[in-house]
Amino acid sequence: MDFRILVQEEPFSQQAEYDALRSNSLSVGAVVTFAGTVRDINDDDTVKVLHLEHYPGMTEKELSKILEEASDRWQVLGATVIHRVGDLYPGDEIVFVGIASQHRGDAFQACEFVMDYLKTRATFWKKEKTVQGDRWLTTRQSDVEAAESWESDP
Amino acid sequence: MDFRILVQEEPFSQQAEYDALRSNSLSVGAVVTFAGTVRDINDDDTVKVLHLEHYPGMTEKELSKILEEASDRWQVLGATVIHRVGDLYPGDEIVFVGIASQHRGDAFQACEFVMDYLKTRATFWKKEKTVQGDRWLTTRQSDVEAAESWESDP
Amino acid sequence: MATVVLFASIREDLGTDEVSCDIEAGTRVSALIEQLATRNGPEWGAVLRAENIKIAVNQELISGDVELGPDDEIAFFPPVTGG
Amino acid sequence: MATVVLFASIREDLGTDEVSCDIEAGTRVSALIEQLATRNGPEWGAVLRAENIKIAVNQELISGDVELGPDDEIAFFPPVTGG
Repeated sequence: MDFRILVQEEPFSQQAEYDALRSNSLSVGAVVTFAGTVRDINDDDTVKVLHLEHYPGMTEKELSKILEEASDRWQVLGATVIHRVGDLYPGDEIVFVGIASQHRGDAFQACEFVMDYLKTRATFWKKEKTVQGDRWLTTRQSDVEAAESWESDP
Repeated sequence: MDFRILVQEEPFSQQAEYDALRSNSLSVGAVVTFAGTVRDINDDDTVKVLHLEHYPGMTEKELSKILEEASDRWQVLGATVIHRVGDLYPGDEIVFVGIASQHRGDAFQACEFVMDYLKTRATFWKKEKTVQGDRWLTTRQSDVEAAESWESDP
Repeated sequence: MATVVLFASIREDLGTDEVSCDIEAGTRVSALIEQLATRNGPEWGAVLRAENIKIAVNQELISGDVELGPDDEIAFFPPVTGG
Repeated sequence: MATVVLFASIREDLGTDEVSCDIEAGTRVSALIEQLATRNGPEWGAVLRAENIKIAVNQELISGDVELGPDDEIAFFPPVTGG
């Protein structure tokens, strides 16, 4: 199994990441990717810039733990997480998660699990600069619930 | 909302399809893609070629119904299904499903739903040419169960 | 004229992908199969009456022994295996 | 020397991203916060004792008033909001 974890300012290439996941082995039957982008509206305020910072070192460790847990739970042939930091603008990509597996069920579940855990466990912080002013975002209750929903799963 | 449905012999471009989904609107916050590829091993036989045929006209109608149902159930800003036909080889891509939404939960659910319904409802047939001989594949019980699992959902 | 279209293993078993059929309005699917078996040979009856066969009329999946129109497109095919 | 690192709103509230701290082995987190408040001002106590604050020691999230080592890296940060 191949884990690829990157925290970077640069955009990522969907095609390159997808190709890398697909070429893990000829046993790959399914590749699921998630990409999160900056929306122009958040909680009714118009977003101008989203500033992302993280805890270098700890972030990569947390992401690695999340991928380990995903591959303990599901059949995972390859997993990639790329998270951007710095100043991002509406339409920009923030995060990429890709999972390659033999079967689609495993790929879908593992990919959603990684995103839900990343949201509540990985050490990233967002500051939103809107026309109404700047504010640090806080964890959403819906994200906490999404992450908790995996605890009761077998 | 933008539906894109293609049945074709040619490969697809992950990047082009992803970019198109992402650019549906600045309200897109999540893009989930699924790609299915030909595995080299299926039920313990070594696959040489997978021949795919379909029912032109009916296939597109069924795919369109599936996307309609997905967008009735979830918030969908853009949806793409590309299914290849003809002779495919291990490692080749068979199918692409992409969903753009405001929120990741909707994108994940809708994408998995479309794949599960496609497997049991869209008029495609696969003939596997293996070193052990040729055989038409039949619907997998696990695929039937995956599709049925959505019926009980709210 | 109604058109009967065949796919995948059904097409291979019967050696053709399409036949035309002169049927009256109100002919049922069972009668169409009877007519095809009489005209083309008993293997048509056996193949088209197989338990897991799917039937579509004018590209809509049907179940039961529905009535057909004289210009309908009737498709017979095995369970689908896309994706 | 132990290192105290601060992130996001905590960093902005306290106006620095990192301070060094001379602590003895076995010093508890509560005592470290006390020491920082005494040295740097009472706002350090208020900010670092806020209800929703997260603490990591050597890049592992902790809960409770654990004992620290003299060369530990202690991080204080608000709830995470990645993705």
